[in-house]
Amino acid sequence: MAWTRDQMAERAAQELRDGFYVNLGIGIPTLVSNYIPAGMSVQLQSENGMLGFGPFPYEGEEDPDLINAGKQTVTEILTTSYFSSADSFAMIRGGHIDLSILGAMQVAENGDLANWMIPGKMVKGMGGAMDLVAGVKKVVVVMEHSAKNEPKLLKHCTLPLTGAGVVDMVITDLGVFAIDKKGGGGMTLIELAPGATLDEVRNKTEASYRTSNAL
Amino acid sequence: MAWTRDQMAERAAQELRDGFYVNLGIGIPTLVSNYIPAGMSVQLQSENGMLGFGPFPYEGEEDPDLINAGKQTVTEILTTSYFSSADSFAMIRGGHIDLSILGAMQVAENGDLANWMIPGKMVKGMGGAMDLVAGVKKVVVVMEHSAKNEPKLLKHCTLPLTGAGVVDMVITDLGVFAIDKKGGGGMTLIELAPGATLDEVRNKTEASYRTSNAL
Amino acid sequence: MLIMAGGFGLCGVPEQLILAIRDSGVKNLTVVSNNCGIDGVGLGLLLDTKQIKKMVSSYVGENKTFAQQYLAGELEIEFNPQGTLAERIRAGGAGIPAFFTRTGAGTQIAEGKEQRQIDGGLYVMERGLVADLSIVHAWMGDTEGNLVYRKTARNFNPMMATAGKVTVAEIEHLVQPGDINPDHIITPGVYVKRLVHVPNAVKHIEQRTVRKRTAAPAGTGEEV
Amino acid sequence: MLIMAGGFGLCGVPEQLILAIRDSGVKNLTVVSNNCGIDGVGLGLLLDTKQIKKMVSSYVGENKTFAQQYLAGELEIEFNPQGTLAERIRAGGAGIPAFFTRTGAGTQIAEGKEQRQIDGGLYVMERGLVADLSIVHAWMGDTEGNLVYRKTARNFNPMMATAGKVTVAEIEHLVQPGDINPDHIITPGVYVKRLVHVPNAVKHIEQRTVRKRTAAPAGTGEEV
Repeated sequence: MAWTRDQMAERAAQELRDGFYVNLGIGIPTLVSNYIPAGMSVQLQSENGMLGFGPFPYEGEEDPDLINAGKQTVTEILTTSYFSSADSFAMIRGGHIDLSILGAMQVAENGDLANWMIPGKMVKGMGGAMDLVAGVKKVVVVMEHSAKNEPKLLKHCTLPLTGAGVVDMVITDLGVFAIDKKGGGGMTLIELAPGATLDEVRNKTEASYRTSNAL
Repeated sequence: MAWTRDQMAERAAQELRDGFYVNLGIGIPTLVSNYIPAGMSVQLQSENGMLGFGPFPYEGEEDPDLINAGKQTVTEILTTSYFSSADSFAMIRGGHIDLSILGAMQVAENGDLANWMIPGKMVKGMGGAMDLVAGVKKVVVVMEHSAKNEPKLLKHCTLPLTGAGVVDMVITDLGVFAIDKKGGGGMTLIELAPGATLDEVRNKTEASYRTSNAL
Repeated sequence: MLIMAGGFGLCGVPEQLILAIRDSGVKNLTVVSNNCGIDGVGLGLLLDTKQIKKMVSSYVGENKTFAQQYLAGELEIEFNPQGTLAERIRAGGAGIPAFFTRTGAGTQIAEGKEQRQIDGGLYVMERGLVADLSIVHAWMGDTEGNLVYRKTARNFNPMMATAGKVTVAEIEHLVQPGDINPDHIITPGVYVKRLVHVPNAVKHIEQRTVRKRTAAPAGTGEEV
Repeated sequence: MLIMAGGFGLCGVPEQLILAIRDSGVKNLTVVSNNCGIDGVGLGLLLDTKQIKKMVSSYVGENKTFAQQYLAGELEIEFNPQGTLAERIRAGGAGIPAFFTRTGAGTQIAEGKEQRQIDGGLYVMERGLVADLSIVHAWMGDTEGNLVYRKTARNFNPMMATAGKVTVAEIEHLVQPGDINPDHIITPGVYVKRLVHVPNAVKHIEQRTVRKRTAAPAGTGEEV
């Protein structure tokens, strides 16, 4: 029951619009590229310095000079352009990317996001996540609703923040929440995954949220 | 008597070193390129976005897309590279150009420079002069020693500044002054033009300066 | 309305887009451009029609109409050092609201701005610039909006392309995606909202300087 | 000594120059690089020899030696958001000692730094970075030092080339001045003090992801 990883990615793909420039994080967000509707033009940005990339290369055609931000070998397409990482983050920070889809450890009801460190554990670094959530026009988090029965949708993040008031939407295996990060209107449950119930969501969510009338 | 415009340019060319990247202002400084010693590699920078340019084109070979900062048609050479004006001034501001040679209305004994506006007169603008004097490693001014019998080497500039404490050397028709702009050691007359006398320089200079022992 | 217009002197100026702005009749424009054309050419056209309220430029010396309107109090001018102007535009496009530069520290340009000592030097804080509309001129573009520029016609165009809420590019050569080597693209398509193909662009030369074939001086000294 | 080393992951890393630094035996290095290689490859080599005192990076997750030395207190790490790191290097090369960015505002990254409201948003002041030595990897270079990069191997290399008091470039292809179209040059020769020709560069792939010829999914989903 509830949504699988692929179904969460498929739901996230509904946020794509024709002509969008999109940055996808590692993990479930990467799967979103499998669900770009036919006929829709979406250019994927890779923050190391590439706009417009295609699927993984055929075996034997991997190019060490051609990788995405997850350090995976990818391919060039007709629309591809390359640029430096400074130019890439100018593009991100300057608000030129329409949509960022990424994972999270915690999201708070005001849009705060934590996804880069757990105090006391070895920290790998934030990579480009802080720049993406600060700069991209719309930020969608895709994550499991809870981790080891601990809620991840919180009143306040307990982990160090990746960004303060940055998340617009959270897609979990149980449903979809909208967050009015700018207006301060808080969090609203706007969709339920098939098989999930309002009670289940209520029980697994620490954050306060309204429920859309449609549900 | 004293130095001609061409002789002033020739004297300024003595400040060139092999491998230097140099920005030349409009007027006498432009003439300096005629006196680059044979065998010496000097790349000229043009702040609109070009490094390494050659002489004026042959008649009929002018290219409207290929101009220097004085808006004059120039030519490409083997070492030429093009870049945006932002990248060009990053190069200038970042201290990557070795020498800037430019004209001036007034220079003060502490290295202050005024060359862009006269209050009450129509102002054309400073162009790239403020960036050049603020960013280039060594700033050499080439100018007439006085204008309409008014001294141009002053204790304090009376015109609005182009840069505060920025000039390293002044070459006039009467001689050459070094300015210790960083150390605060003031101005020193280090050369006399043939035919010029210490007295003449003294009479035509408001700024206080020491005279080099060699003179 | 704030418009950024690419070009340096008459080089790399989006002439056809300036004509389109003239024909639109829009008034009270603030125009960010390094220069303001010459009489009757480039942005000079928008002076003739009195569509410009204010210029933000580094140098406007080549234009009599400009001087007349300025002295008559019909035109405002904000002078920015050329590198500061270029960087303000780059910053605006890059999401940087302010930066420090040595340029202009201790001069009139710093008046009313924050100045501070950093590592023993005096710096001025300058602000990023964003335009409602940027118009740029490029040599070649594909239908994705990827652009390349030619020689010194690049100048302010790439930064302005990034700093417009809407950027319109006029291009001399229209090609298909994939026709430009992706390592050579200067302005990625994400920055360009509209393309206008100008196959026979008229280009002007402000200072035609040449040398004669018989005499070939080593430097750039001979002017004709 | 502060060294900047180009590359993202194992892509566009100046491997031969890292070997030269290893062989020089220089110690107590502060290294600015987006990552720190992997065990035994790239900057990982300088961890093995304990030449690095401190890293300034955005992500160092792929390196066990790193974790060991960090946990043993032998290695310092300063995390910078990737875009902030890139911009700090660009700023250093461009003579900009400080700039404001939204990235990290209101987070731990802003602690000890100036934060201020600008136009209704909260921004952090970040500082420009300059290196004693920058080492970069380029695809092609001419004897003038003009460089071009290939595909995503460009990454941090161009900014680092501008931000080193001395910049050394290793290049895969050495050509003569004039052989590279001047419109295509990414790093002008002024930034490069030394060139090392590495004609048979060994390149590593960190995450080899491919699709089979028989199955051709539309997206980038299948991992092998």
